Amino acid sequence: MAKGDVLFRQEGTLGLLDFPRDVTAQTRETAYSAYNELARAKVRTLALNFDSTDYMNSAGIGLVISLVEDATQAGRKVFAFGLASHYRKLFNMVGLMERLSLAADEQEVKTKAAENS
Amino acid sequence: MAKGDVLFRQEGTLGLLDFPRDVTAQTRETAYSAYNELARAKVRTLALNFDSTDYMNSAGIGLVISLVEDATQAGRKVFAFGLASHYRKLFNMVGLMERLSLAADEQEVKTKAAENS
Amino acid sequence: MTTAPDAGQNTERVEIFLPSTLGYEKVARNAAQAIAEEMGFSPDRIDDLKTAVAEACMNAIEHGNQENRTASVTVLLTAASEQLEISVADEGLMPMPDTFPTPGRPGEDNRGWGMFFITHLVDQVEFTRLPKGGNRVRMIIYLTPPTDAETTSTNAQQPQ
Amino acid sequence: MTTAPDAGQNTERVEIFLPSTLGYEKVARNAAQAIAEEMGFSPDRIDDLKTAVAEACMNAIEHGNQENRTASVTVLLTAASEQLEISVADEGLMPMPDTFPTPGRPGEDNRGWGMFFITHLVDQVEFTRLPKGGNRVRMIIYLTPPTDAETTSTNAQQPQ
Ligand SMILES: Nc1ncnc2c1ncn2[C@@H]1O[C@H](COP(=O)(O)OP(=O)(O)O)[C@@H](O)[C@H]1O
Ligand SMILES: Nc1ncnc2c1ncn2[C@@H]1O[C@H](COP(=O)(O)OP(=O)(O)O)[C@@H](O)[C@H]1O
Repeated sequence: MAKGDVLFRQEGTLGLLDFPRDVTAQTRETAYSAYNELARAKVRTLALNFDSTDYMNSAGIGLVISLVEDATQAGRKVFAFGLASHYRKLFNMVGLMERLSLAADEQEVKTKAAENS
Repeated sequence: MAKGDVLFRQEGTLGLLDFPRDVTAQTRETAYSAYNELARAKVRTLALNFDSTDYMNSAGIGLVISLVEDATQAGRKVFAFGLASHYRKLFNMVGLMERLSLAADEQEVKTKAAENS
Repeated sequence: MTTAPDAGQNTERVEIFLPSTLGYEKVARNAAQAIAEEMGFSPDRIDDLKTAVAEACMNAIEHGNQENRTASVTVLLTAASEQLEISVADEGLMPMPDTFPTPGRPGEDNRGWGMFFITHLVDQVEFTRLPKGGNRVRMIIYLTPPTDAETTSTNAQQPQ
Repeated sequence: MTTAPDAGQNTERVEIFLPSTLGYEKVARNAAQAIAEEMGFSPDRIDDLKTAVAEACMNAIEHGNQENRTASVTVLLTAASEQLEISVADEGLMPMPDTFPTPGRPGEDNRGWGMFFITHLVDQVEFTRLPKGGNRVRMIIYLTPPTDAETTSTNAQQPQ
Protein backbone atom coordinates (compact mmCIF):
# COMPACT_ATOMS: atom_id res chain seq x y z
CA MET A 1 0.00 0.00 0.00
CA ALA A 2 2.17 2.88 -1.22
CA LYS A 3 0.92 6.41 -1.55
CA GLY A 4 2.58 8.50 -4.19
CA ASP A 5 5.99 9.23 -5.56
CA VAL A 6 8.69 11.79 -4.86
CA LEU A 7 9.02 14.22 -7.77
CA PHE A 8 11.89 16.57 -8.51
CA ARG A 9 12.19 20.05 -9.98
CA GLN A 10 15.29 22.03 -10.78
CA GLU A 11 15.51 25.81 -10.88
CA GLY A 12 19.08 26.90 -11.60
CA THR A 13 21.29 25.63 -8.78
CA LEU A 14 18.26 24.85 -6.61
CA GLY A 15 16.82 21.33 -6.59
CA LEU A 16 13.43 20.61 -5.08
CA LEU A 17 12.07 17.24 -3.95
CA ASP A 18 8.27 17.21 -3.70
CA PHE A 19 7.32 14.55 -1.17
CA PRO A 20 3.99 12.70 -1.47
CA ARG A 21 1.20 12.36 1.06
CA ASP A 22 2.77 9.30 2.71
CA VAL A 23 6.49 9.16 3.40
CA THR A 24 7.37 5.58 4.32
CA ALA A 25 9.75 2.77 3.37
CA GLN A 26 7.80 2.56 0.08
CA THR A 27 8.92 6.10 -0.75
CA ARG A 28 12.57 5.00 -0.95
CA GLU A 29 12.82 4.17 -4.62
CA THR A 30 11.34 7.33 -6.10
CA ALA A 31 13.06 9.48 -3.46
CA TYR A 32 16.47 8.19 -4.49
CA SER A 33 15.88 8.35 -8.20
CA ALA A 34 14.60 11.92 -7.88
CA TYR A 35 17.52 12.85 -5.61
CA ASN A 36 20.03 11.25 -7.96
CA GLU A 37 18.76 13.31 -10.87
CA LEU A 38 19.31 16.49 -8.87
CA ALA A 39 22.74 15.29 -7.73
CA ARG A 40 23.74 14.61 -11.34
CA ALA A 41 22.58 18.12 -12.22
CA LYS A 42 24.95 19.35 -9.47
CA VAL A 43 22.43 21.48 -7.61
CA ARG A 44 23.98 23.46 -4.75
CA THR A 45 20.86 23.78 -2.65
CA LEU A 46 18.37 21.00 -1.91
CA ALA A 47 14.85 21.84 -0.75
CA LEU A 48 12.52 19.19 0.68
CA ASN A 49 8.88 20.09 0.09
CA PHE A 50 6.48 18.46 2.56
CA ASP A 51 3.42 20.54 1.65
CA SER A 52 1.47 17.43 0.61
CA THR A 53 2.75 15.12 3.34
CA ASP A 54 0.45 14.12 6.15
CA TYR A 55 1.85 10.76 7.18
CA MET A 56 5.51 10.11 7.82
CA ASN A 57 6.65 7.07 9.76
CA SER A 58 10.03 6.19 11.25
CA ALA A 59 11.15 4.52 8.03
CA GLY A 60 10.25 7.65 6.08
CA ILE A 61 12.12 9.82 8.55
CA GLY A 62 15.14 7.48 8.28
CA LEU A 63 15.00 7.95 4.53
CA VAL A 64 14.99 11.74 4.93
CA ILE A 65 18.02 11.47 7.26
CA SER A 66 19.87 9.45 4.60
CA LEU A 67 19.10 11.97 1.87
CA VAL A 68 20.12 14.89 4.06
CA GLU A 69 23.37 13.15 5.04
CA ASP A 70 24.22 12.50 1.43
CA ALA A 71 23.40 16.06 0.37
CA THR A 72 25.38 17.55 3.24
CA GLN A 73 28.42 15.38 2.47
CA ALA A 74 28.25 16.58 -1.12
CA GLY A 75 28.40 20.16 0.18
CA ARG A 76 24.78 21.04 -0.52
CA LYS A 77 22.77 23.28 1.72
CA VAL A 78 19.46 21.65 2.70
CA PHE A 79 16.12 23.31 3.39
CA ALA A 80 12.74 21.90 4.30
CA PHE A 81 9.33 23.53 4.12
CA GLY A 82 5.68 22.58 4.54
CA LEU A 83 6.35 20.39 7.60
CA ALA A 84 3.44 20.06 10.03
CA SER A 85 4.37 20.89 13.63
CA HIS A 86 4.29 17.24 14.72
CA TYR A 87 6.89 16.34 12.12
CA ARG A 88 9.03 19.35 13.04
CA LYS A 89 9.02 17.86 16.53
CA LEU A 90 10.04 14.41 15.26
CA PHE A 91 12.75 15.90 13.00
CA ASN A 92 14.06 17.69 16.07
CA MET A 93 14.05 14.48 18.13
CA VAL A 94 16.19 12.63 15.58
CA GLY A 95 18.64 15.52 15.16
CA LEU A 96 17.53 16.52 11.68
CA MET A 97 16.95 20.13 12.67
CA GLU A 98 20.69 20.61 13.12
CA ARG A 99 21.36 19.39 9.60
CA LEU A 100 18.80 21.37 7.67
CA SER A 101 17.18 24.80 7.76
CA LEU A 102 13.44 25.29 7.90
CA ALA A 103 11.89 27.71 5.45
CA ALA A 104 8.41 29.15 5.63
CA ASP A 105 7.56 28.24 2.06
CA GLU A 106 8.94 27.71 -1.44
CA GLN A 107 9.39 31.45 -1.97
CA GLU A 108 11.67 31.77 1.04
CA VAL A 109 13.69 28.79 -0.14
CA LYS A 110 14.19 30.43 -3.53
CA THR A 111 15.38 33.68 -1.95
CA LYS A 112 17.83 31.80 0.27
CA ALA A 113 19.02 29.56 -2.56
CA ALA A 114 19.82 32.66 -4.60
CA GLU A 115 22.11 33.81 -1.77
CA ASN A 116 23.78 30.36 -1.87
CA SER A 117 24.35 30.24 -5.62
CA MET B 1 -19.22 11.84 24.97
CA ALA B 2 -20.43 15.30 23.92
CA LYS B 3 -18.24 17.78 22.11
CA GLY B 4 -19.04 21.39 22.74
CA ASP B 5 -22.00 23.69 23.03
CA VAL B 6 -23.96 25.88 20.65
CA LEU B 7 -23.33 29.55 21.39
CA PHE B 8 -25.39 32.53 20.25
CA ARG B 9 -24.61 36.07 19.23
CA GLN B 10 -26.96 38.88 18.35
CA GLU B 11 -26.14 41.80 16.08
CA GLY B 12 -29.20 44.01 15.65
CA THR B 13 -31.91 41.91 13.99
CA LEU B 14 -29.43 39.19 13.07
CA GLY B 15 -29.02 36.20 15.35
CA LEU B 16 -26.11 33.82 14.94
CA LEU B 17 -25.80 30.28 16.25
CA ASP B 18 -22.20 29.08 16.44
CA PHE B 19 -22.24 25.29 16.19
CA PRO B 20 -19.53 23.21 17.88
CA ARG B 21 -17.16 20.66 16.39
CA ASP B 22 -19.66 17.79 16.83
CA VAL B 23 -23.32 18.27 16.00
CA THR B 24 -25.22 15.27 17.39
CA ALA B 25 -28.18 14.43 19.64
CA GLN B 26 -26.06 15.76 22.52
CA THR B 27 -26.09 19.19 20.91
CA ARG B 28 -29.86 19.49 21.40
CA GLU B 29 -30.00 21.21 24.75
CA THR B 30 -27.58 24.05 24.10
CA ALA B 31 -28.89 24.49 20.55
CA TYR B 32 -32.43 25.08 21.82
CA SER B 33 -31.46 27.33 24.68
CA ALA B 34 -29.30 29.43 22.35
CA TYR B 35 -32.05 29.50 19.73
CA ASN B 36 -34.68 30.43 22.30
CA GLU B 37 -32.63 33.40 23.44
CA LEU B 38 -32.48 34.68 19.88
CA ALA B 39 -36.20 34.02 19.39
CA ARG B 40 -37.00 36.00 22.53
CA ALA B 41 -34.87 38.83 21.19
CA LYS B 42 -37.06 38.70 18.05
CA VAL B 43 -34.24 38.44 15.52
CA ARG B 44 -35.47 38.54 11.92
CA THR B 45 -32.58 36.67 10.38
CA LEU B 46 -31.03 33.49 11.75
CA ALA B 47 -27.53 32.44 10.66
CA LEU B 48 -26.15 28.99 11.39
CA ASN B 49 -22.37 29.05 11.65
CA PHE B 50 -20.74 25.66 10.93
CA ASP B 51 -17.16 26.95 10.67
CA SER B 52 -16.03 24.76 13.59
CA THR B 53 -18.12 21.71 12.75
CA ASP B 54 -16.44 18.61 11.39
CA TYR B 55 -18.80 15.88 12.51
CA MET B 56 -22.54 15.98 12.05
CA ASN B 57 -24.64 12.84 12.29
CA SER B 58 -28.25 12.18 11.34
CA ALA B 59 -29.48 13.22 14.77
CA GLY B 60 -27.58 16.50 14.47
CA ILE B 61 -29.04 17.09 11.03
CA GLY B 62 -32.52 16.34 12.39
CA LEU B 63 -31.92 18.96 15.04
CA VAL B 64 -30.93 21.51 12.41
CA ILE B 65 -34.11 20.69 10.45
CA SER B 66 -36.17 21.34 13.59
CA LEU B 67 -34.51 24.68 14.26
CA VAL B 68 -34.91 25.76 10.64
CA GLU B 69 -38.58 24.75 10.65
CA ASP B 70 -39.24 26.72 13.79
CA ALA B 71 -37.40 29.79 12.51
CA THR B 72 -39.16 29.66 9.17
CA GLN B 73 -42.57 29.33 10.79
CA ALA B 74 -41.76 32.38 12.89
CA GLY B 75 -41.06 34.27 9.66
CA ARG B 76 -37.27 34.38 10.02
CA LYS B 77 -34.96 34.13 7.08
CA VAL B 78 -32.34 31.42 7.64
CA PHE B 79 -28.73 31.34 6.38
CA ALA B 80 -25.96 28.82 6.87
CA PHE B 81 -22.24 29.21 6.33
CA GLY B 82 -19.04 27.27 6.95
CA LEU B 83 -20.56 23.96 5.83
CA ALA B 84 -18.09 21.43 4.41
CA SER B 85 -19.08 20.08 0.99
CA HIS B 86 -20.11 16.68 2.38
CA TYR B 87 -22.60 18.32 4.72
CA ARG B 88 -23.92 20.57 1.96
CA LYS B 89 -24.63 17.31 0.13
CA LEU B 90 -26.43 15.82 3.15
CA PHE B 91 -28.41 19.04 3.74
CA ASN B 92 -29.47 18.82 0.11
CA MET B 93 -30.51 15.18 0.46
CA VAL B 94 -32.83 15.95 3.40
CA GLY B 95 -34.36 19.00 1.72
CA LEU B 96 -32.70 21.59 3.93
CA MET B 97 -31.27 23.50 0.99
CA GLU B 98 -34.77 24.58 -0.01
CA ARG B 99 -35.40 26.01 3.42
CA LEU B 100 -32.22 27.98 3.99
CA SER B 101 -29.75 30.04 1.95
CA LEU B 102 -26.06 29.31 1.89
CA ALA B 103 -23.70 32.19 2.47
CA ALA B 104 -19.97 32.23 1.78
CA ASP B 105 -19.09 33.52 5.24
CA GLU B 106 -20.22 35.63 8.15
CA GLN B 107 -19.59 38.85 6.24
CA GLU B 108 -21.97 37.86 3.47
CA VAL B 109 -24.62 36.92 6.03
CA LYS B 110 -24.33 40.35 7.62
CA THR B 111 -24.74 42.09 4.30
CA LYS B 112 -27.80 40.00 3.45
CA ALA B 113 -29.29 40.40 6.94
CA ALA B 114 -29.03 44.16 6.57
CA GLU B 115 -31.16 43.89 3.41
CA ASN B 116 -33.69 41.84 5.43
CA SER B 117 -33.90 44.23 8.45
CA MET C 1 -14.28 -15.55 17.25
CA THR C 2 -11.60 -16.44 14.72
CA THR C 3 -9.13 -14.03 13.23
CA ALA C 4 -8.05 -16.12 10.29
CA PRO C 5 -7.70 -14.11 7.11
CA ASP C 6 -10.57 -14.19 4.69
CA ALA C 7 -10.67 -17.11 2.26
CA GLY C 8 -10.28 -14.79 -0.74
CA GLN C 9 -6.68 -14.52 -1.87
CA ASN C 10 -6.72 -10.79 -2.43
CA THR C 11 -8.79 -9.64 0.49
CA GLU C 12 -7.63 -8.20 3.79
CA ARG C 13 -9.88 -8.15 6.79
CA VAL C 14 -10.03 -5.94 9.87
CA GLU C 15 -12.25 -6.87 12.80
CA ILE C 16 -13.34 -4.34 15.40
CA PHE C 17 -15.37 -4.74 18.58
CA LEU C 18 -16.90 -1.57 19.93
CA PRO C 19 -18.58 -0.92 23.27
CA SER C 20 -22.24 0.10 23.08
CA THR C 21 -21.52 3.69 24.03
CA LEU C 22 -22.43 6.55 21.72
CA GLY C 23 -19.32 8.23 20.40
CA TYR C 24 -17.53 4.96 19.64
CA GLU C 25 -19.09 4.92 16.19
CA LYS C 26 -16.24 7.29 15.36
CA VAL C 27 -13.70 4.53 15.87
CA ALA C 28 -15.30 2.52 13.06
CA ARG C 29 -15.71 5.66 10.95
CA ASN C 30 -12.01 6.49 11.27
CA ALA C 31 -10.98 2.90 10.62
CA ALA C 32 -13.05 2.78 7.44
CA GLN C 33 -11.46 6.05 6.38
CA ALA C 34 -7.93 4.65 6.81
CA ILE C 35 -8.66 1.64 4.63
CA ALA C 36 -10.59 3.60 1.99
CA GLU C 37 -7.73 6.10 1.72
CA GLU C 38 -5.21 3.30 1.27
CA MET C 39 -7.42 1.80 -1.42
CA GLY C 40 -7.49 5.10 -3.28
CA PHE C 41 -11.14 6.13 -2.94
CA SER C 42 -11.80 9.83 -3.61
CA PRO C 43 -12.26 12.21 -0.65
CA ASP C 44 -15.97 12.65 -1.50
CA ARG C 45 -16.67 8.96 -1.49
CA ILE C 46 -14.71 8.53 1.73
CA ASP C 47 -16.91 11.19 3.35
CA ASP C 48 -20.01 9.32 2.18
CA LEU C 49 -18.66 6.05 3.53
CA LYS C 50 -17.76 7.63 6.87
CA THR C 51 -21.30 8.88 7.34
CA ALA C 52 -22.83 5.52 6.39
CA VAL C 53 -20.52 3.60 8.73
CA ALA C 54 -21.08 6.03 11.61
CA GLU C 55 -24.88 5.82 11.20
CA ALA C 56 -24.88 2.02 11.05
CA CYS C 57 -22.76 1.86 14.21
CA MET C 58 -24.91 4.44 16.01
CA ASN C 59 -27.99 2.37 15.24
CA ALA C 60 -26.29 -0.79 16.47
CA ILE C 61 -25.26 0.95 19.70
CA GLU C 62 -28.52 2.82 20.31
CA HIS C 63 -31.22 0.54 18.94
CA GLY C 64 -29.82 -2.97 18.43
CA ASN C 65 -27.80 -2.99 21.66
CA GLN C 66 -29.91 -0.47 23.58
CA GLU C 67 -26.66 1.16 24.83
CA ASN C 68 -26.25 -1.87 27.06
CA ARG C 69 -22.76 -2.05 28.56
CA THR C 70 -22.50 -5.82 28.22
CA ALA C 71 -23.32 -5.83 24.50
CA SER C 72 -20.79 -5.12 21.81
CA VAL C 73 -20.86 -4.05 18.18
CA THR C 74 -18.85 -6.09 15.69
CA VAL C 75 -17.51 -4.28 12.65
CA LEU C 76 -15.85 -6.24 9.84
CA LEU C 77 -14.02 -4.36 7.13
CA THR C 78 -13.04 -6.45 4.13
CA ALA C 79 -10.88 -4.83 1.48
CA ALA C 80 -10.69 -6.49 -1.94
CA SER C 81 -8.98 -5.09 -5.00
CA GLU C 82 -12.12 -3.40 -6.33
CA GLN C 83 -14.41 -3.00 -3.34
CA LEU C 84 -14.58 -2.34 0.38
CA GLU C 85 -17.23 -4.15 2.36
CA ILE C 86 -18.18 -3.12 5.86
CA SER C 87 -20.54 -5.08 8.00
CA VAL C 88 -21.88 -3.83 11.31
CA ALA C 89 -23.57 -6.34 13.60
CA ASP C 90 -25.23 -5.85 16.97
CA GLU C 91 -26.64 -8.31 19.50
CA GLY C 92 -30.25 -7.65 18.62
CA LEU C 93 -31.59 -6.72 22.06
CA MET C 94 -34.05 -4.83 19.86
CA PRO C 95 -34.68 -6.51 16.50
CA MET C 96 -34.64 -4.45 13.33
CA PRO C 97 -38.13 -3.64 12.05
CA ASP C 98 -39.35 -5.25 8.81
CA THR C 99 -39.82 -1.90 7.20
CA PHE C 100 -38.20 1.36 8.10
CA PRO C 101 -40.38 4.39 8.77
CA THR C 102 -40.35 7.45 6.51
CA PRO C 103 -37.25 9.46 7.37
CA GLY C 104 -37.69 12.40 9.72
CA ARG C 105 -39.96 12.23 12.76
CA PRO C 106 -41.26 15.73 13.43
CA GLY C 107 -41.86 16.31 17.13
CA GLU C 108 -38.90 14.04 17.84
CA ASP C 109 -36.24 16.43 16.64
CA ASN C 110 -36.62 15.04 13.14
CA ARG C 111 -34.72 11.89 14.06
CA GLY C 112 -34.89 9.04 11.59
CA TRP C 113 -32.54 10.03 8.77
CA GLY C 114 -29.87 7.42 9.55
CA MET C 115 -31.24 4.61 7.37
CA PHE C 116 -31.90 7.09 4.59
CA PHE C 117 -28.24 8.14 4.59
CA ILE C 118 -26.99 4.55 4.80
CA THR C 119 -29.04 3.42 1.81
CA HIS C 120 -28.17 6.45 -0.30
CA LEU C 121 -24.47 6.89 0.40
CA VAL C 122 -23.02 3.46 -0.36
CA ASP C 123 -23.26 1.41 -3.56
CA GLN C 124 -24.92 -1.62 -2.03
CA VAL C 125 -26.56 -2.28 1.30
CA GLU C 126 -28.26 -5.28 2.86
CA PHE C 127 -30.09 -5.47 6.20
CA THR C 128 -30.31 -8.86 7.85
CA ARG C 129 -31.72 -10.26 11.08
CA LEU C 130 -29.19 -12.94 11.92
CA PRO C 131 -30.53 -16.46 12.65
CA LYS C 132 -28.67 -16.63 15.97
CA GLY C 133 -29.99 -13.19 16.96
CA GLY C 134 -28.64 -9.76 16.20
CA ASN C 135 -29.02 -7.34 13.32
CA ARG C 136 -26.48 -6.80 10.59
CA VAL C 137 -25.97 -4.06 8.03
CA ARG C 138 -23.65 -4.93 5.14
CA MET C 139 -22.43 -2.04 3.03
CA ILE C 140 -20.24 -2.14 -0.07
CA ILE C 141 -18.54 0.63 -1.99
CA TYR C 142 -16.81 0.01 -5.29
CA LEU C 143 -13.68 1.71 -6.52
CA THR C 144 -15.41 2.05 -9.88
CA PRO C 145 -18.91 3.05 -8.81
CA PRO C 146 -21.95 1.73 -10.68
CA THR C 147 -24.08 4.23 -12.58
CA ASP C 148 -26.58 6.36 -10.68
CA ALA C 149 -29.54 4.38 -11.95
CA GLU C 150 -28.23 1.14 -10.52
CA THR C 151 -27.32 2.77 -7.25
CA THR C 152 -30.66 4.25 -6.40
CA SER C 153 -32.90 1.46 -7.57
CA THR C 154 -31.30 -1.74 -6.35
CA ASN C 155 -29.39 -1.02 -3.20
CA ALA C 156 -31.90 -1.02 -0.39
CA GLN C 157 -33.12 -4.29 1.00
CA GLN C 158 -35.23 -4.81 4.07
CA PRO C 159 -34.26 -7.44 6.67
CA GLN C 160 -35.15 -10.98 5.61
CA MET D 1 -11.34 -14.04 22.46
CA THR D 2 -13.99 -12.49 24.67
CA THR D 3 -15.57 -9.14 24.06
CA ALA D 4 -16.97 -8.58 27.54
CA PRO D 5 -16.45 -5.05 28.75
CA ASP D 6 -13.48 -4.42 30.99
CA ALA D 7 -13.97 -5.13 34.68
CA GLY D 8 -13.40 -1.48 35.59
CA GLN D 9 -16.62 0.45 35.98
CA ASN D 10 -15.50 3.52 34.11
CA THR D 11 -13.48 2.01 31.33
CA GLU D 12 -14.51 1.35 27.75
CA ARG D 13 -12.64 -1.08 25.58
CA VAL D 14 -12.20 -1.37 21.83
CA GLU D 15 -10.60 -4.46 20.33
CA ILE D 16 -9.12 -4.48 16.83
CA PHE D 17 -7.60 -7.29 14.79
CA LEU D 18 -5.40 -6.19 11.91
CA PRO D 19 -3.94 -8.22 9.08
CA SER D 20 -0.14 -8.35 8.95
CA THR D 21 0.05 -6.08 5.93
CA LEU D 22 1.93 -2.80 6.04
CA GLY D 23 -0.48 0.12 5.74
CA TYR D 24 -2.99 -1.37 8.18
CA GLU D 25 -1.17 0.32 11.07
CA LYS D 26 -3.19 3.35 9.98
CA VAL D 27 -6.42 1.68 11.04
CA ALA D 28 -5.16 1.49 14.63
CA ARG D 29 -3.71 5.00 14.39
CA ASN D 30 -7.07 6.43 13.26
CA ALA D 31 -8.97 4.44 15.89
CA ALA D 32 -6.69 5.77 18.64
CA GLN D 33 -7.24 9.26 17.32
CA ALA D 34 -11.04 8.93 17.50
CA ILE D 35 -10.93 7.84 21.14
CA ALA D 36 -8.30 10.39 22.17
CA GLU D 37 -10.35 13.18 20.57
CA GLU D 38 -13.47 12.07 22.41
CA MET D 39 -11.50 12.02 25.66
CA GLY D 40 -10.36 15.60 25.09
CA PHE D 41 -6.63 15.15 24.52
CA SER D 42 -4.93 18.10 22.83
CA PRO D 43 -4.12 17.92 19.10
CA ASP D 44 -0.37 17.77 19.85
CA ARG D 45 -0.70 14.84 22.18
CA ILE D 46 -2.99 13.08 19.74
CA ASP D 47 -0.32 13.46 17.04
CA ASP D 48 2.24 11.94 19.41
CA LEU D 49 -0.06 9.05 20.22
CA LYS D 50 -0.82 8.41 16.56
CA THR D 51 2.87 8.08 15.75
CA ALA D 52 3.51 5.76 18.72
CA VAL D 53 0.55 3.53 17.84
CA ALA D 54 1.47 3.40 14.15
CA GLU D 55 5.09 2.48 14.96
CA ALA D 56 4.08 -0.25 17.43
CA CYS D 57 1.69 -1.73 14.84
CA MET D 58 4.27 -1.51 12.05
CA ASN D 59 6.75 -3.40 14.22
CA ALA D 60 4.15 -6.05 15.03
CA ILE D 61 3.32 -6.46 11.34
CA GLU D 62 6.89 -6.33 10.02
CA HIS D 63 8.99 -7.91 12.76
CA GLY D 64 6.75 -9.82 15.18
CA ASN D 65 4.49 -11.29 12.48
CA GLN D 66 6.99 -11.16 9.62
CA GLU D 67 4.20 -9.85 7.33
CA ASN D 68 2.78 -13.36 7.42
CA ARG D 69 -0.76 -13.46 6.02
CA THR D 70 -1.99 -15.96 8.58
CA ALA D 71 -0.84 -13.90 11.58
CA SER D 72 -2.82 -11.03 13.02
CA VAL D 73 -2.11 -8.03 15.20
CA THR D 74 -4.34 -7.45 18.22
CA VAL D 75 -4.84 -3.88 19.34
CA LEU D 76 -6.70 -3.16 22.59
CA LEU D 77 -7.68 0.41 23.38
CA THR D 78 -8.89 0.99 26.92
CA ALA D 79 -10.26 4.38 27.79
CA ALA D 80 -10.56 5.32 31.47
CA SER D 81 -11.53 8.70 32.84
CA GLU D 82 -7.94 9.92 33.13
CA GLN D 83 -5.92 7.74 30.76
CA LEU D 84 -5.94 5.91 27.48
CA GLU D 85 -4.08 2.62 27.29
CA ILE D 86 -3.23 0.98 24.01
CA SER D 87 -1.70 -2.44 23.76
CA VAL D 88 -0.40 -3.91 20.53
CA ALA D 89 0.31 -7.64 20.44
CA ASP D 90 1.70 -9.80 17.67
CA GLU D 91 2.14 -13.56 17.33
CA GLY D 92 5.87 -13.50 17.95
CA LEU D 93 7.06 -15.31 14.82
CA MET D 94 10.15 -13.22 15.61
CA PRO D 95 10.61 -12.58 19.33
CA MET D 96 11.45 -9.08 20.53
CA PRO D 97 15.13 -8.64 21.36
CA ASP D 98 16.18 -8.14 25.00
CA THR D 99 17.71 -4.80 24.26
CA PHE D 100 16.94 -2.50 21.39
CA PRO D 101 19.78 -1.27 19.22
CA THR D 102 20.79 2.40 19.10
CA PRO D 103 18.28 4.18 16.89
CA GLY D 104 19.26 4.81 13.29
CA ARG D 105 21.10 2.20 11.22
CA PRO D 106 23.25 4.02 8.66
CA GLY D 107 23.61 2.02 5.48
CA GLU D 108 20.11 0.67 6.04
CA ASP D 109 18.30 3.90 5.24
CA ASN D 110 18.63 4.95 8.87
CA ARG D 111 15.87 2.55 9.91
CA GLY D 112 15.50 1.91 13.62
CA TRP D 113 13.79 5.02 15.00
CA GLY D 114 10.45 3.34 15.75
CA MET D 115 11.21 2.22 19.31
CA PHE D 116 12.78 5.59 20.02
CA PHE D 117 9.56 7.36 19.03
CA ILE D 118 7.37 4.91 20.94
CA THR D 119 9.32 5.36 24.17
CA HIS D 120 9.53 9.15 23.88
CA LEU D 121 6.03 10.04 22.71
CA VAL D 122 3.79 8.36 25.29
CA ASP D 123 3.77 8.75 29.07
CA GLN D 124 4.39 5.10 29.88
CA VAL D 125 5.47 2.12 27.85
CA GLU D 126 6.13 -1.52 28.63
CA PHE D 127 7.50 -4.20 26.30
CA THR D 128 6.64 -7.79 27.13
CA ARG D 129 7.28 -11.17 25.60
CA LEU D 130 4.06 -13.00 26.36
CA PRO D 131 4.33 -16.41 28.07
CA LYS D 132 2.17 -18.06 25.40
CA GLY D 133 4.26 -16.50 22.64
CA GLY D 134 3.96 -13.13 20.99
CA ASN D 135 5.28 -9.68 21.79
CA ARG D 136 3.26 -6.91 23.37
CA VAL D 137 3.76 -3.18 23.62
CA ARG D 138 1.58 -1.40 26.21
CA MET D 139 1.40 2.37 25.95
CA ILE D 140 -0.42 4.79 28.23
CA ILE D 141 -1.11 8.48 27.88
CA TYR D 142 -2.62 10.53 30.67
CA LEU D 143 -5.04 13.39 30.28
CA THR D 144 -2.97 15.24 32.88
CA PRO D 145 0.54 14.37 31.77
CA PRO D 146 3.29 13.71 34.33
CA THR D 147 6.18 16.20 34.46
CA ASP D 148 8.97 15.95 31.91
CA ALA D 149 11.41 14.48 34.41
CA GLU D 150 9.12 11.55 35.15
CA THR D 151 8.39 11.00 31.48
CA THR D 152 11.90 10.71 30.20
CA SER D 153 13.44 8.75 33.03
CA THR D 154 10.95 6.03 33.89
CA ASN D 155 8.97 5.11 30.86
CA ALA D 156 11.07 2.70 28.86
CA GLN D 157 11.25 -0.91 29.94
CA GLN D 158 12.82 -3.76 28.05
CA PRO D 159 10.93 -7.03 27.59
CA GLN D 160 10.94 -9.20 30.72
N1 LIG E 1 -29.49 -1.89 14.43
C1 LIG E 1 -30.79 -1.69 14.66
N2 LIG E 1 -31.44 -2.47 15.55
C2 LIG E 1 -32.76 -2.27 15.82
N3 LIG E 1 -33.49 -1.31 15.24
C3 LIG E 1 -32.90 -0.50 14.35
C4 LIG E 1 -31.53 -0.64 14.02
N4 LIG E 1 -31.23 0.29 13.10
C5 LIG E 1 -32.35 1.00 12.88
N5 LIG E 1 -33.37 0.54 13.62
C6 LIG E 1 -34.77 1.06 13.66
O1 LIG E 1 -34.96 1.89 12.53
C7 LIG E 1 -35.35 3.21 12.93
C8 LIG E 1 -34.79 4.25 11.98
O2 LIG E 1 -33.40 4.34 12.10
P1 LIG E 1 -32.64 5.63 11.62
O3 LIG E 1 -33.13 5.97 10.26
O4 LIG E 1 -31.18 5.40 11.75
O5 LIG E 1 -33.09 6.79 12.58
P2 LIG E 1 -32.97 7.03 14.16
O6 LIG E 1 -31.84 6.19 14.65
O7 LIG E 1 -32.72 8.49 14.25
O8 LIG E 1 -34.27 6.63 14.75
C9 LIG E 1 -34.84 3.34 14.35
O9 LIG E 1 -35.57 4.30 15.08
C10 LIG E 1 -35.00 1.92 14.88
O10 LIG E 1 -36.32 1.71 15.30
N1 LIG F 1 7.09 -6.44 17.66
C1 LIG F 1 8.36 -6.81 17.47
N2 LIG F 1 8.71 -8.11 17.31
C2 LIG F 1 9.98 -8.48 17.10
N3 LIG F 1 11.02 -7.63 17.03
C3 LIG F 1 10.75 -6.31 17.17
C4 LIG F 1 9.43 -5.84 17.40
N4 LIG F 1 9.48 -4.48 17.51
C5 LIG F 1 10.77 -4.14 17.34
N5 LIG F 1 11.55 -5.22 17.14
C6 LIG F 1 13.03 -5.23 16.92
O1 LIG F 1 13.54 -3.98 17.31
C7 LIG F 1 14.24 -3.35 16.22
C8 LIG F 1 14.08 -1.85 16.26
O2 LIG F 1 12.74 -1.48 15.97
P1 LIG F 1 12.42 -0.01 15.49
O3 LIG F 1 13.11 0.93 16.39
O4 LIG F 1 10.95 0.13 15.42
O5 LIG F 1 13.09 0.13 14.08
P2 LIG F 1 12.86 -0.63 12.69
O6 LIG F 1 11.50 -1.24 12.72
O7 LIG F 1 13.00 0.47 11.69
O8 LIG F 1 13.95 -1.64 12.60
C9 LIG F 1 13.63 -3.99 14.97
O9 LIG F 1 14.51 -3.93 13.87
C10 LIG F 1 13.36 -5.41 15.44
O10 LIG F 1 14.54 -6.19 15.37
